[in-house]
Amino acid sequence: MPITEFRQALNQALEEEMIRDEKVYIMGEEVAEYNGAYKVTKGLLDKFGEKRVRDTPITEAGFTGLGIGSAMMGLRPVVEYMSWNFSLVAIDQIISNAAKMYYMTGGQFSVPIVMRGASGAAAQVSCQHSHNLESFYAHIPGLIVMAPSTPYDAKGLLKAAIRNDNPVIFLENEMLYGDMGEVPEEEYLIEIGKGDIKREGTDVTICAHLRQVGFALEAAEILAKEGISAEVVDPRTIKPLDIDLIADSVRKTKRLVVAEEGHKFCGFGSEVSALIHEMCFDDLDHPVIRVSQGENPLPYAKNIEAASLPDVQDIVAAAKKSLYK
Amino acid sequence: MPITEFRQALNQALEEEMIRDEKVYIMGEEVAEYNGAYKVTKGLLDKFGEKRVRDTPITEAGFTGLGIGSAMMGLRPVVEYMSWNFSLVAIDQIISNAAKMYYMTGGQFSVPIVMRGASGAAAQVSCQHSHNLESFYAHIPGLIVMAPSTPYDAKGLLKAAIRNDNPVIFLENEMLYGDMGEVPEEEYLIEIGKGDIKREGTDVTICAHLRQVGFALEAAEILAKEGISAEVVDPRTIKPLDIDLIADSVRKTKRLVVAEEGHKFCGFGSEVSALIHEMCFDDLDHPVIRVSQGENPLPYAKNIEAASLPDVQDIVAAAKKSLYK
Amino acid sequence: MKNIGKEKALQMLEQMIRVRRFEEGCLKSYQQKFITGFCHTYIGQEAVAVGAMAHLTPTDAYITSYRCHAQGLIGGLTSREVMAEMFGKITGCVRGKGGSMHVFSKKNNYLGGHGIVGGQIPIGLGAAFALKYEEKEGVALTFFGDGASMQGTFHESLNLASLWDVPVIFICENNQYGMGTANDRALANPQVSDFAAAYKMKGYEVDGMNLESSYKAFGEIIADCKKNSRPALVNVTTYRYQGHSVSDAGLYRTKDEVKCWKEKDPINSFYKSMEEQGWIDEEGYKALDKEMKAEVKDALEFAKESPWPPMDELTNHVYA
Amino acid sequence: MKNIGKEKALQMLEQMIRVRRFEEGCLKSYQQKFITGFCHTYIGQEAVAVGAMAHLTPTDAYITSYRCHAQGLIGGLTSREVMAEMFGKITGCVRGKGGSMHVFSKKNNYLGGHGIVGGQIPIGLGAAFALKYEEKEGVALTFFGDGASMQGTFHESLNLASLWDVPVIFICENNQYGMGTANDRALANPQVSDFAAAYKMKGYEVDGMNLESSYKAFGEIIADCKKNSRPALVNVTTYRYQGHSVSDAGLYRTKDEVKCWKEKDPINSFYKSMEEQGWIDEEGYKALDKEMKAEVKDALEFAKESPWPPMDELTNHVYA
Ligand SMILES: Cc1ncc(C[n+]2csc(CCOP(=O)(O)OP(=O)(O)O)c2C)c(N)n1
Ligand SMILES: Cc1ncc(C[n+]2csc(CCOP(=O)(O)OP(=O)(O)O)c2C)c(N)n1
Ligand SMILES: [Mg+2]
Ligand SMILES: [Mg+2]
Repeated sequence: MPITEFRQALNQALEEEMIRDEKVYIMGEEVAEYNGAYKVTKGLLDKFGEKRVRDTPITEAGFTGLGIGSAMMGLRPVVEYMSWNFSLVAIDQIISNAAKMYYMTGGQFSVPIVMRGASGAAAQVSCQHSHNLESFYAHIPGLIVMAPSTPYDAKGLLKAAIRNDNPVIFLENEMLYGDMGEVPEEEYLIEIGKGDIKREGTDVTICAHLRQVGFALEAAEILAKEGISAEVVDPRTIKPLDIDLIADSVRKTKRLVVAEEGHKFCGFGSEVSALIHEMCFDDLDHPVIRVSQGENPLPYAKNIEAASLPDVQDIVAAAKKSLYK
Repeated sequence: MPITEFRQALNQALEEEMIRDEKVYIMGEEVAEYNGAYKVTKGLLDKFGEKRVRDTPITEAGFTGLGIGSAMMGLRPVVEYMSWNFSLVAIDQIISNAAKMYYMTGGQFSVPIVMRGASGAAAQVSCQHSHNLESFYAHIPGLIVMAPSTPYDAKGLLKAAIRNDNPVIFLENEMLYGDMGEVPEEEYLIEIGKGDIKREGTDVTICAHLRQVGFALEAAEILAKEGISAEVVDPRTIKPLDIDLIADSVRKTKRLVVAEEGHKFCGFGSEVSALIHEMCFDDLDHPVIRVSQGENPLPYAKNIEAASLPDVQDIVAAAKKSLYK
Repeated sequence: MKNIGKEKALQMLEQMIRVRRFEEGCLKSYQQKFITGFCHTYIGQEAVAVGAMAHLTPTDAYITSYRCHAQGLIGGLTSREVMAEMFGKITGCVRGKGGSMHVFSKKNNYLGGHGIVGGQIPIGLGAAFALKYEEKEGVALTFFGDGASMQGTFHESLNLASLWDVPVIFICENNQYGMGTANDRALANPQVSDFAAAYKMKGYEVDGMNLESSYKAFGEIIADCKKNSRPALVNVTTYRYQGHSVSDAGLYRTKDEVKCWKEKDPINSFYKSMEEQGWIDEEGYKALDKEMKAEVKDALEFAKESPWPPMDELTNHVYA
Repeated sequence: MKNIGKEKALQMLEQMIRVRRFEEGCLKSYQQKFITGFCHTYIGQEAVAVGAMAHLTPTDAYITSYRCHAQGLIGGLTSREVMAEMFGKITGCVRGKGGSMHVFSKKNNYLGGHGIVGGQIPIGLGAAFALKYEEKEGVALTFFGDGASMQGTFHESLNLASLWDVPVIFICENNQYGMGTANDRALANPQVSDFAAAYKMKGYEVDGMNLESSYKAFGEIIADCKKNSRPALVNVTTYRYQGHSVSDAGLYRTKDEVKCWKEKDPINSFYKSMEEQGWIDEEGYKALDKEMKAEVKDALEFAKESPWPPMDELTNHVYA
C-alpha cells in the first residue's frame, strides 16, 4: 500500500468525491488560490475550477449558512474552517440550522454538509486558537462528529462523510497533517460509527481519538516494557459512538483510561466514563480514569503549554494507576 | 419572610446591586421600555434611567462584546439574553474573549460581566428555542455557571455574581419565573460554588438543578410514600461545582440519580457521573443513573415534547432502578 | 392595475384574505389553547409577501423568519397543512415538529420558518447560490425583519451575495418594530435600503401597504435579478397590526398609531382599486371572504380532528 | 509638517523605526525558533498606528487584532516587555501567556491583541462606551484589518456605536490582503469607508503609507469624535511588506507589487520630509536607527535571558 501523508489522504478523498459527484463543492478561507492554509485542498482549484473550489471572505457564519442553504437545495458543500476555533462565530448556523433542520422540517430538508478543519492545540498558538470542540458538537443531536487519527481513517471517513446526508463535523489536527500512513489505491469507505482497535491488549483499555491515539500507542509501548498489555481503542467517530467496542474491550481488561486533548469538565471523556460505568460497572476493577487538558485556557509559553496538554507520560501514569501500580 | 416571585427576587438583586454600585448597568433586548420580555427588569428603567438600563438592537455578539469591553474598563454590565438560545450567535465573544481574557492578559484585565436569561425548554417553543447550554459553558475554564432553582437562591446568587470579578453565566428558566418562595428582607449573598441539600434522605441521592429540583422534590414525595427516602442535592452553581457535597451524600445513600433537562451526551450529568464514579466507586451500590432529555431536537407537539423532556416520573423510575426496584 | 390584470388581481386578493383569515383563526385558536408556544401573525403585512411571491416560478426559492405562515400559504401549502402544524398534529406540514415558527415546504422550495433572528439570511443566500450553481434560472427571496437587519449575518450575507453575483433578493419587512423596540431605537438608519450601495448592489424602497406598488416593484426587482444575476436589497415599509406575538400586549405604541396604519390597509386598498377597475364588487368581495373563512374553518376542524404525532415520531428524523 | 513640529516628528520617526526594528528582530528570532506559534509583523504599516496614536491622551483606549506589537510599543510598553512576551517568558507583558498575538497593557489602556478576526471590534466599542459612561473625555481606537471588515461584528458594532453616540473610531487597516486573499476577492467594496454613510456616521479615506497624512487626518478625526461623541469609520490604505505571518511565503503577490509599495515606504518618506525641514540629517537618522537597533538587541538579550513562567503560572489567573 502506498504510504501517504495525512493531508494527502484528505486531499484524495476530496478529489475522488468531487469527481464522483458534481454537487460536491469546497468553500473556505484560502482553500483555492492559496491551496489551503494547511494545504489539504492543494491542487483542487486547478482541477475543478473556481465554481467548485471557492475562497471565501472571513465570514464563517455567512458562508456556513450559505453552505446549509445550498445543501437544503441538494448541493453537497464541504466547508473548511481554517481551524475549528473559528467555528464559534458560526456555531449558531451549525446548531440551530444544520443540526436541527431535518428534524424540524419533519424529514423534508436534509443538510448534507461536511464541515472540516484543524482542531485543538497546535504548537503554542495560545488560548484563542486551541479549542477542542468535540464535546460541544457531540452534545447536539443531529450532528455526526468524526475525529480520525490516521491517514487511512481520515480518507475513508471523509469520503463517507461527504456521501452522508447529515451535517458532519470533521475534526483534524494540525500536528497530524504531516503524519504518514498506509492508504490503499483502491476506493474504500469507513462505516460511520465503527471504532477501531489500534492495538490489542489484555490489561487495560485506552480510549483515544485524534492525536491522542498516537500518544496512546506510544504509551502502550512503554507499558509493554513494564509487562502491562494495553489495548488502544480509537472510536474514530465521536458521534455516533461505538461504545460497544469500548465496552467489550473493558469487559476484557477491566480498566479504562480515556485520553482526550480537550478540557475535562463535561468533555468527551466524561461521556465515555459515564457510559462505561453504566455498562460495565461490575466488570471494572478501577473507576475509569480521564486524561485531559488542564482546566485553564491554554497558555503560549512552551513549558506551561506542555504541562497543560495531556501526553504519553500522562497516559502511562493513568494506565498504571488503573492497575494500582 | 416575605413570599416572593422568582422574577421579583432577580429584580431585587438587580436593583440592590445597582444602588450599591454605579458601575453596574443592564443591557439587552426589551429590558428597558418593555420592562423585560419576562419582566425580570421591570421598573428598573424608571428607577435608574436610560444610561443604566439600555435596550439593545438584536445583535447579541455586538452587545456582548460591548459589555466585555466595558467590563475591561471597570464597568460591571449585566447582559440579558432574552433566552440563552440567542447566546449562540454571541458565543465566540463569551468564550474567546470573556472567558479567556483574565488569563490571556496575565491577570491584567478581569471581565466582571454577568450574562443572564431564560434557559432550556419553555412550553412548546420548538427546537431552536429550547437549548440547555450548561455543558457548553461549564466546559470552558474561566466561566462561572449558575443555575438557581428557588427565588432565594436566585437572588443571593445573582448578587454574588454581580460582585464577582469573573464572567458569570446565569441560567434561569421561563417555567420558574412565576414560582414563589421565601426571600428575606435583609441583604444576603450566596457563596459561589456551594450547593444546597434541598431535602434530606438516606436511600438515594438525586442531584438536580434549575427546574429539575422541583421535579426531584416531587419525586422524593412519591418515593417517600413507597418507603424510599431520597436526598435532593442542588449544586446551585454548575461551575465551580460542589462535588464534595454530592459525594458526601452519595457516600451516605450509595446511589445517585442526576437529573438534568438537557441532552445526555457530554452533558452535565456525564460530568457528575464521571466525578462520582471517580470519587465514590467503592461506595456505590449501583452505577450513577442519568435522567435527561431525549437525544433528539425538542419537537413542538405537546405529546412528543412531553415524552422527550425528563419529568417527575423519570426521576422516580431512576431512583427505584438504583435501588434495584 | 392594468399590468396586473384581473385574473392575477383576484388571485392576489384571495391570497391576502386567506392569510388574514388564517391568522385570525390562529389568534382565536391560541386563546383557546389549541395553539401553544410562540405564534406570530402576518396581519397587516399581507401585501409584502403576496406582491413579491406573485412573480415566482416553481424554480425559485424563498425563506423567512418565524413569521412564516403567509409565505407557506401563498407558496402553495393548504390551510389545512399549515393549521394542523399550528396545532402540532401529524398532518401538519412538518408533522407537528415545528409549530407556528417552522412552516416549511420542500415541494414548493419554501426553506421555511426560522426562529433565530437573522439566522435565515445566509440560508436564503445559499438557496440562491445553489440555483446558480445548478444553472437554473431562479432567485431566492429572503425575507427578514427590520430588527434582523442589524444582525451580523445580514452584513456577511450581503457581502457574499454581491461578491459572488448570487441571485438573491434580501427583503427587509420593515414593520417599524422589532418586538417592542421601534426601528429608530435599534437601527442607526431605519431606511435599510441605504445599506445596498456600500455592497455595490441595488437598493429599493417599497411601499408594503399597497399591493399594487409592491407587485410592481418586485416584478422589476426580480426580473432584474434574474437577468443580471445580481442581488438586491429591498426595504419594504409595512406594519403589523397585532402584537409581536400572541403574548405581546403592544403597550409600546399608541392606538392612534395603529389606527393610522390600518387606514392604509393593504386588503382594503387593493379591493378598492379592483372595484374601480370593475373587477370586483362588494358582493364578489363578500363571497370571496366567505370562501376564505370557510376554508379556515375547515382547516381548524381538520387540525382539531387530526391525530397527534405517534410516539415514534419523537425519534424519527434526527438523522437522515 | 509645520503642524507636527520638530519634536513630535522626531518622536514619531523614532516610533516607526522602533517598530520596524522590533519586527525585524521578531522575524530573526522566529527563524531561530525563539519565537513560536503565530507571528504577524507590522512592517510597512507603521504610519497607521503611529499617526493615529500620536493624538491619544492617557484616558484614551485602543485595541487591535493579533497584529499587535506596534500598538504595544507605541502606547508605552518597552521593547523588553513585548519581546519577552514573544519568547514566552515570565517577564513578558502578559507573563508569557499570550505570545505574539496577545500583547496587552492595562496601565496604558491597551485592550490588546486579539486572535479571532473581527472579535475585537465590539470590545473596542465597549471601551469607548465605558469612557462615555464614566463621563471621561476619551475615545477608543479600534483597529482591524480589511479582512475583518466583513465579519458580522463589524456591522453590529457600527450600528451600536452610531445609535448610542459612542466615541469610538473604527480603523480599517486596509493592507490589501487578508492572508492570501486580495481585498477585492473578499470585499464587495474594498473602499470600506463607503459603509459609514449607511450607519449615519462619518467615513474617511486615509493614506496610511504617509505619516504626515495619517497624522493630520487622525488629528481631525479624533478631535471631532471627542467633540461630538460620534463614532467614525476610517479606511486606511496601507501594505504589509512581509507575509501574513512568518510562515506565509506570500506567493499570491508579485515582487513588482511589493516593490512598488515599498517605494512609498512610510519611514523613508517621513524621514525625507523631515530632512527637507532641516529637522534631521542622514547622520541623525543613522544615530536614531542605531539606537533603535541597540534597544531591540537589548530586548532580545533580555528575552533570551528571562526565565520561563514558573509552573504555578499555569493555573494562575484562570479566575480573578
Ligand atoms: C438572535 C435572536 N435574538 C433574539 C430573539 C428574540 N426575538 C424574536 S423575534 C424578535 C424581534 C424581531 O424583530 P424583526 O426582525 O423586526 O421582525 P418582526 O418580528 O418585526 O417581523 C426578537 C428580539 C431571537 N429569536 N433571536
Ligand atoms: C474568525 C476567524 N477566522 C479566520 C481566522 C484566521 N485568520 C487569521 S488572520 C486572517 C486574515 C485577516 O486579514 P485582515 O483582517 O485583513 O488582517 P491583516 O492580517 O491583513 O492585518 C485569517 C483568515 C481567524 N483568526 N479568525
Ligand atoms: Mg420588525
Ligand atoms: Mg489585511
